[in-house]
Amino acid sequence: MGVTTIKEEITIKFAGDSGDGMQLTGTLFTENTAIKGMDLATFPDFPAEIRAPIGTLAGVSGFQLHFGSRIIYTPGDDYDVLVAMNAAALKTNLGRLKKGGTIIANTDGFDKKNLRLAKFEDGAQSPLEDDTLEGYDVFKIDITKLTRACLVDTSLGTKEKDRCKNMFVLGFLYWRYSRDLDPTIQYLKTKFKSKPEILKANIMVLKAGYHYGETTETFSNQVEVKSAPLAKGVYRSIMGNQALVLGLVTAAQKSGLPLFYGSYPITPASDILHGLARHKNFNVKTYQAEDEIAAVCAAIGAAYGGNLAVTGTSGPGLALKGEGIGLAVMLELPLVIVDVQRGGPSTGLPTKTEQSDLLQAVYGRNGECPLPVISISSPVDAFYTAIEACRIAVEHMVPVILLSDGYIANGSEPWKFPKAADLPAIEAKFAKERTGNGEHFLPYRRDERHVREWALPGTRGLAHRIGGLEKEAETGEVSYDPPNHEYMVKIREAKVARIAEHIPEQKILNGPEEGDLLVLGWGSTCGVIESVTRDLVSHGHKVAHVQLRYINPFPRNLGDILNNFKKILIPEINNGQLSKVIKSTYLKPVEQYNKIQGIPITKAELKAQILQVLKAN
Amino acid sequence: MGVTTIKEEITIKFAGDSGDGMQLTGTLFTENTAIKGMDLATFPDFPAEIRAPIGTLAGVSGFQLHFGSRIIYTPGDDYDVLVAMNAAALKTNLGRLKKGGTIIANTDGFDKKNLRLAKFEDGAQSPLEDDTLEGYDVFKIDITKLTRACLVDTSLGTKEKDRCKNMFVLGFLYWRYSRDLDPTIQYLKTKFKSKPEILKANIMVLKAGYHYGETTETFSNQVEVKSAPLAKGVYRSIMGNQALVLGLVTAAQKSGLPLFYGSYPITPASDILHGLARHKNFNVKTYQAEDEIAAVCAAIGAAYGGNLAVTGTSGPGLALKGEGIGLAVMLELPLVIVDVQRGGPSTGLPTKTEQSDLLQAVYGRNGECPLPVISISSPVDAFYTAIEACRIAVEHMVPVILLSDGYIANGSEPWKFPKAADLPAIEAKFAKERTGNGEHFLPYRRDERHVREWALPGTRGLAHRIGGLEKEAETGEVSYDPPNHEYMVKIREAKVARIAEHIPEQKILNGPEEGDLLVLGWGSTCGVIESVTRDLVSHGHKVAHVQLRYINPFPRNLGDILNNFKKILIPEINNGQLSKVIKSTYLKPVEQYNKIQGIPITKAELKAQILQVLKAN
Amino acid sequence: MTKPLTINPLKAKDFATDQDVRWCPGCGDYSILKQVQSVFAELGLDKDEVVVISGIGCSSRFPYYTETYGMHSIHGRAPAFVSGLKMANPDLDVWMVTGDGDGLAIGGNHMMHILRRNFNVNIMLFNNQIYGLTKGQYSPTSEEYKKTKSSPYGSLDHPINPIAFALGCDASYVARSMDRDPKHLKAMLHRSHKHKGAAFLEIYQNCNIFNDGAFFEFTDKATKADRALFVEHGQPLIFGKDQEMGIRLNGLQPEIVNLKHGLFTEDDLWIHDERDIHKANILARFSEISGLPRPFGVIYAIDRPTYEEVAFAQLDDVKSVKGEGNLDQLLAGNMNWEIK
Amino acid sequence: MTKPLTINPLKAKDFATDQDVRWCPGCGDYSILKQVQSVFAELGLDKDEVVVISGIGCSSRFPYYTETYGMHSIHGRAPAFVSGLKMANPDLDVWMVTGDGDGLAIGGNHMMHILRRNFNVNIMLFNNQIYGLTKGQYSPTSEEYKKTKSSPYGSLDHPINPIAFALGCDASYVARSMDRDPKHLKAMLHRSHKHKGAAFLEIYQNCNIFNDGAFFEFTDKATKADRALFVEHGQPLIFGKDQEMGIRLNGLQPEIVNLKHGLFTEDDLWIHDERDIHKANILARFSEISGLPRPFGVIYAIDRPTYEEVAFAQLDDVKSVKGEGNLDQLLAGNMNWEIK
Ligand SMILES: Cc1ncc(C[n+]2csc(CCOP(=O)(O)OP(=O)(O)O)c2C)c(N)n1
Ligand SMILES: Cc1ncc(C[n+]2csc(CCOP(=O)(O)OP(=O)(O)O)c2C)c(N)n1
Ligand code: SF4
Ligand code: SF4
Ligand SMILES: [Mg+2]
Ligand SMILES: [Mg+2]
Repeated sequence: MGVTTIKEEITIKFAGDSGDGMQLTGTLFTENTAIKGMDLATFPDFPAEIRAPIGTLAGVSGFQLHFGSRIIYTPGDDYDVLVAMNAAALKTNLGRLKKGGTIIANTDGFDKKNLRLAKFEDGAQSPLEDDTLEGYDVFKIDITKLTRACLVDTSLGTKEKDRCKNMFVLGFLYWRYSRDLDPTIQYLKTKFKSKPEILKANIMVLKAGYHYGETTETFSNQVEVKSAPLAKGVYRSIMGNQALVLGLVTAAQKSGLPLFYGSYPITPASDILHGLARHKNFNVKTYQAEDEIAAVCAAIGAAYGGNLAVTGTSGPGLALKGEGIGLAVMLELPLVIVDVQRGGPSTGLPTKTEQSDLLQAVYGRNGECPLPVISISSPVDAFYTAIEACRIAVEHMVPVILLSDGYIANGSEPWKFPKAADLPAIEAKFAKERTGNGEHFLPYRRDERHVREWALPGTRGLAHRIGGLEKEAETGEVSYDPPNHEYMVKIREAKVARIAEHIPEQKILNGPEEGDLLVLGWGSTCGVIESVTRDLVSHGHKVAHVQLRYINPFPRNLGDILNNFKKILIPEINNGQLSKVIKSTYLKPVEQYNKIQGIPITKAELKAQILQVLKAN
Repeated sequence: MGVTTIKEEITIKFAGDSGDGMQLTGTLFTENTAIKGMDLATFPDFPAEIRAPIGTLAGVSGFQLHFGSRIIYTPGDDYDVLVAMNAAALKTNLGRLKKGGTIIANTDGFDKKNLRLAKFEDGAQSPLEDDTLEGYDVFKIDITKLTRACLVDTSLGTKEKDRCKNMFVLGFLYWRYSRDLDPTIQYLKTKFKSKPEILKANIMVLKAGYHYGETTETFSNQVEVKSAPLAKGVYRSIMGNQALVLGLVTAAQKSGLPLFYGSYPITPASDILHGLARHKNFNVKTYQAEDEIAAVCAAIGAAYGGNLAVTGTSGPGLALKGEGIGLAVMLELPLVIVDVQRGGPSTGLPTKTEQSDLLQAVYGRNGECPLPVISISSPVDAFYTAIEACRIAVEHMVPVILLSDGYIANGSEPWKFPKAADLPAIEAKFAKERTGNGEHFLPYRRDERHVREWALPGTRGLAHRIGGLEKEAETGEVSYDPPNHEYMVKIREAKVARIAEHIPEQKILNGPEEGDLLVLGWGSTCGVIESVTRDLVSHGHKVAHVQLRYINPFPRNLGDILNNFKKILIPEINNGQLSKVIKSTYLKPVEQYNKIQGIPITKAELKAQILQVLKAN
Repeated sequence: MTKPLTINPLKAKDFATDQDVRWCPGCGDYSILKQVQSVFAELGLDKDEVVVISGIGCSSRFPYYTETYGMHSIHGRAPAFVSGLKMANPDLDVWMVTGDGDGLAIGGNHMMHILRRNFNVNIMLFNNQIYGLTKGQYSPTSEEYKKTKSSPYGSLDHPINPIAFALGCDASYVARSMDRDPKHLKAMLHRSHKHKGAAFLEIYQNCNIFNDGAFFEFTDKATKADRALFVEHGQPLIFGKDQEMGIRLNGLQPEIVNLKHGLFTEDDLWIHDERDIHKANILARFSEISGLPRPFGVIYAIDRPTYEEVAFAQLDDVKSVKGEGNLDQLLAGNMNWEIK
Repeated sequence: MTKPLTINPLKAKDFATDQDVRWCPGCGDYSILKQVQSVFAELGLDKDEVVVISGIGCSSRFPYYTETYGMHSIHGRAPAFVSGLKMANPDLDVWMVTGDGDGLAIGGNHMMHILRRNFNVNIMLFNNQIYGLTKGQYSPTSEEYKKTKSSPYGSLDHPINPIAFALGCDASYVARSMDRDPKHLKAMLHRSHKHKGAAFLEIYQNCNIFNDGAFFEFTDKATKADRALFVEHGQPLIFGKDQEMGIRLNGLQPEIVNLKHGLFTEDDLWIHDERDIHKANILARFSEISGLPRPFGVIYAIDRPTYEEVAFAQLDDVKSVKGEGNLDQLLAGNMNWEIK
């Protein structure tokens, strides 16, 4: 056993054909990493097709893991290690492997057929054989052969044997990174409880991979990453959509309201529907509507009936919901509209991430139709922000748009999950039943926050009518009176604006209170901004990071913060949408950094951009 | 015959029950006024109900006419004369009658029943009898009785006789304003060609009204308004929706393309559908779709097939069309989307006017989805701006949103209509058929304006596929390539931005090139701003008026104009939507004047506001 | 929610709001409103347990005039609001009002889906074969070549047959009535209410302003007996001034027979069977077979589980199998580790 | 547009684009694509005159793979694009591709309206009883209690019957075929093309990833003969391995009879009549009557004018009555005055 090198952080990309089990391999390695106390972030990278033909470029499935002994903010820019199960996987991913990085290649995936499928030129040599990979540390292993050999005595068919290949890779990497096999063996035992043969095979191959590392001296050394300075406590790993699901269920429990989720499937929001549908024992009602319009309208119907009503979708679906959301604004009923953004416009890049629905969320309805818009900045944050969206909706009787995106939805992080008891309650304010002939019930009477009461059908003495026509203040009757309309437009606006008094002041995530540059972000850019600004701050730059959760209304101190910096840089995965809103609100010039490629901003890109802005100072 | 007073301008409001024929009375008086060479503007004021019960406040129908010997910019703030055919009409309209103004009241409309229906207090005296009307010049005439008396020898039933009442009013006013009866008699002759009895009755009553004025010395004098300094030429009167219809038909003729109009009825846009449906002999195809989504999609289908495709709606309908418009942006096909704005949000105030869809028009779609937005500033301007929308759509291969509103749609003006031959042609750029095996057709190859060719199905050799997924530059094939997406987002943006080079520079409508205050308007506020600023300029104020037709892209010199004024005031019938766009584009502070009452800004209001802003200088 | 004791049952007028009714004088909607209010009283409904939900249109103004809970929603989407509301509170007594435009133009899809899903709601589709509120354009039920504001040279669309459509959507209950036969309309409203599931009731309604007389042949004294056929479960199809006409099935073809001539007796006639989908489908097509009278009454009615019933049963099932959810367990998930 | 001379008729492969086909290996869509390409060739179509328009879904990828004009539009709205395109150019040969989600969930309303309007288009609804593209949620045609990603405890929706729905929408042509019977599918595509009007063809399509085997009883050698009934106009309803089973109508009830037992002969059987709406409606319900085989073939087909036909005729009519429009006259209107 050679030397063990200690590293601070490592990024591994597992890539192979959709059928190669790379998502599972990545997930298991991730869990193994987490248990060792390292911090980490992951991001999967699915093909756009359901099942692209085996071996093709379109069929490559990837899983990226970034882990370290320091706090990890993103799944990593470039990889230190690339696992390539076939030629297509190598071709697709080589571009982001670091200079001098390690490649673990399954040679069996580089035969003629695979080269052709991966669109290497006719008759081209395997990249494993020519000088393509010069400068990289390449480990060529015929994983298929070794796996089959290891299982030669079992009764499994070739197909089943080959399905264990990924365990070989995993075992091999476990040796390389000085890991324990036990958690994975435990996992396999549960998964294949009813299939002892398969279980045995998987464990055998896993161990074979480990021993292969140990004995073949492929690597001259093992690598170890120490545990990270994470807060003490019990952790789990969680993906963004999953966290959002838990947030919604938690909000329902904390408000004592049954949850109603009306939705129509759409990538990348569908998993919220799938996740919630599993939680019927939490009184969660999922309703798969015939389209997005029906989904939002059913949710409004459920809100009217007293449920915690939520509807979820992605960009094109949000466009369709606009008219319905306008009615919710008029009815002043609580409603949460989740938009897991993806590449647009139109159908766009449905499986890719983007932040390009912000303006639609803020402005995309007819008439003067303001509503709160809040955004999620990381997979774990999805939990807390979902609860906050529900709180605002219920406590302020207003539809709330909650923005997530494809990167958050599918990314994962370790999460020191809270105790249910430690989370604050959400208080719905129901109109109370009335008996006798007291004064008339006034459905649009408001409290000091301009909030009306929630008057549920079925409540004695409150029968009243609501609708989309302009309503008279207090009585809620239809009114065409000119000054009343202006009053109602203003009061609906004021109600939303006043929410600023019921949300926290904006915090600076890191960096000085005043300085040269404020990097202002929202949504899934949080990790990369945090990582880069921390780095720059530690090198003495007067740079700070603010990440907005609240986009409408903005936190009340945001203007002051902006004023304390010489420059403001807004990085976005769009063409400058937050920039527009900031400029029209604060009349301040901002620098923009816009990447519109369906993929996250990398640390290197952002750092270069920030340094350039600073230099131009 | 007494003296004749000369007046410069007069505003008359004709008000009565829906059944009293006030729209016709107003229209005939308007025509009579126009023929005399005065300038004028009108605005009708319909009840929200189809047929509200007779005599009720909800049933009052009004028609406002402002005419003068100087240029008239609006239908007038307050009335000089109020014709009130019943108690409800008086009650609804008295508030806007000028101090000392004239009331012509039909006493028969003020009996107990009418008072009750108009919600006067039980047992209250008629306002004609108590001191309600003190300070006004009141003419009480039992028009019903006089009309019946005049027709006593005819064989008409009472109902038919009473239907002639409005002719009495008209005749009376004709005397009062020194008018000719002939044009109206001509009109009646055409209208009642096949009903000689009715014709005779109408003429009799018209004359009776005239003679009543002449003989009863009700008025001590006649009033005359001289002709206005209008440009020489042949004129007609036109309403905004009607002008829009003519503009679309003209654009079709001038481009040589058949017009396709796909729409779903909605107030106040329906009359465009009705109007176009009459013009089938101009090869106009109207298609009443099952909803707004189908309407926009059918229009896109028609555009794909080579028609000049237009879809029209109002706010809620525009919300529904968002997803479809996004596809049109992606397909880069020509399409005009007309939005005749009304009071929002949601169903809002469907019969009232508002300018509150501007942000929806600019931003209301998923993804980065820019398109040109242009706006109409008066009934006559609807003609020219509709043509311009079609020109931009066809010549730049892009969907264009054309904003009108309820005030423009139903208002009318005299129009010195052009000769067809004098209007410029619109040039569609079709891809040419290809024979033989030349290079592959590239549907997304662009010219120097970034515009692709229009490749019609059925054209030899151009078979190709388009769709809503992101497309590869030039080839138009589906592409998930990250840099390609960014390139395409940017090129679609640039294509729209570059339209600024193909539209005129912004003109200052009146006032100095630089000064204290720029009043910046868009849409139907044009008349009131023009009227007030002219007044102020003539009084020496350094105030100028700019009215935007082009909202996206802004005219290239707009920034310079803004910089030449100390302050900018943006009056809007909304909560400040153009203000938001101006602020985010030019980072300039602006003063807002927002009236959100479903009714136009009055001259008095605007003038007061401007003076206040100037004073604060 | 438990239904509270109602000591003084409400009268029809107690179901009227204090709002001015704003339909055109003479509009058929008035009669429908009146019958609905009477039926609410006759059923002894508790106004706080009733919700009337509509879309947009003249007809959809309905909720403003019924003193119950109500929502005047957006155009065409009433079924979706109803579905969500029923999922929130299945005990409410929900009545949905829609028009031929609201329910079959923009809202046709939601109509299809609420019918197949079979939420327990009483749907009233006011069919006046015109768009009233937008002042007179042809609707999906307008006859071909109709001249309206939007079709000055005649409309081109082949109309949809609401009854056939509802049957094609697997509605569990399909019926037809008219504004001008208060007794029949009331009977039908009672039946709607009794039906558990989505009760689709088409009501012929006269729009005297934009489409006056569209249904006069079925409502006018002079012609009604010959043109309207009132079907009743278990009874033969008989009509005519003297009940002298009958309908029999010749193979699959309905035929009019005269009972006076002695050639046919009641025994030869088609006996109405609400539960027979095939018969219902043929009845639905009477309007397209020239000479046949128009059927009114319950065309089709079967029992099948309502959506909310099954949905709540499933919630209970899952709870009984998995136990009430434990939030702490849910948050913890299956795989934890501890940082010490 | 005049149809240009085609000197070398195109082959099936000429209707394939150079794009990689991206359906899952084994997907039923491949077979449909192949048959469509063959039929295009057999029909001698000119690729520049054909337009394939789809919505969104796995099935809706279709246009990318057919070397004709094509539009991959947005979810559910294909019928609307088709309608507009046909109004612009009625001479194009338009084929529409949709799925059970695209055409019956979000797009159900447009489907209804294109069917009743009867635009001349060949509609292919790929029914796999699942949402494929979004990775496996139940669809409006999924059977009750189906366990899918979005219904882990079983779906609650009562499914829509596409054939019954299309008939309820007054479709002029309704047919059914399947991915795994290329010959039948091709015959049906030929018939679709021949039909003037909206030809609604439901195609059973196997989604081997998310709903494998949904239709195996009709497509598998072992069961097909007993479970699938191929109807042909003028022919008796016969099925079974040895063509030994028949269907007769007992009143309105279809019944299976065995022709081998001698009790019944072909003369007793139901003779298929494509033009009989009542028979079509009963055929549509076979799927709900236990034991009956599933009908494939042309269920219903009648002639009625297409929308575009009537629309263009109206344009011509108006022109012939009013004369070609004169723009100057139009701009001038009826009432002018001159300012001198
Ligand atoms: C999204 C939207 N589109 C269009 C309209 C305009 N609109 C209101 S009611 C209506 C149709 C009314 O017809 P119907 O449903 O038959 O009701 P009726 O008035 O005849 O009772 C239309 C098109 C609207 N309010 N909202
Ligand atoms: C507006 C909108 N909503 C949702 C989606 C997501 N989506 C894409 S295809 C699809 C359903 C696919 O099912 P189906 O039509 O049966 O086609 P299949 O994939 O089964 O062939 C859905 C929900 C979308 N693209 N657009
Ligand atoms: S327009 Fe017709 S439907 Fe509407 S209220 Fe008047 S009469 Fe009734
Ligand atoms: S998911 Fe199903 S329908 Fe879609 S391509 Fe794969 S097998 Fe075909
Ligand atoms: Mg109607
Ligand atoms: Mg499907």
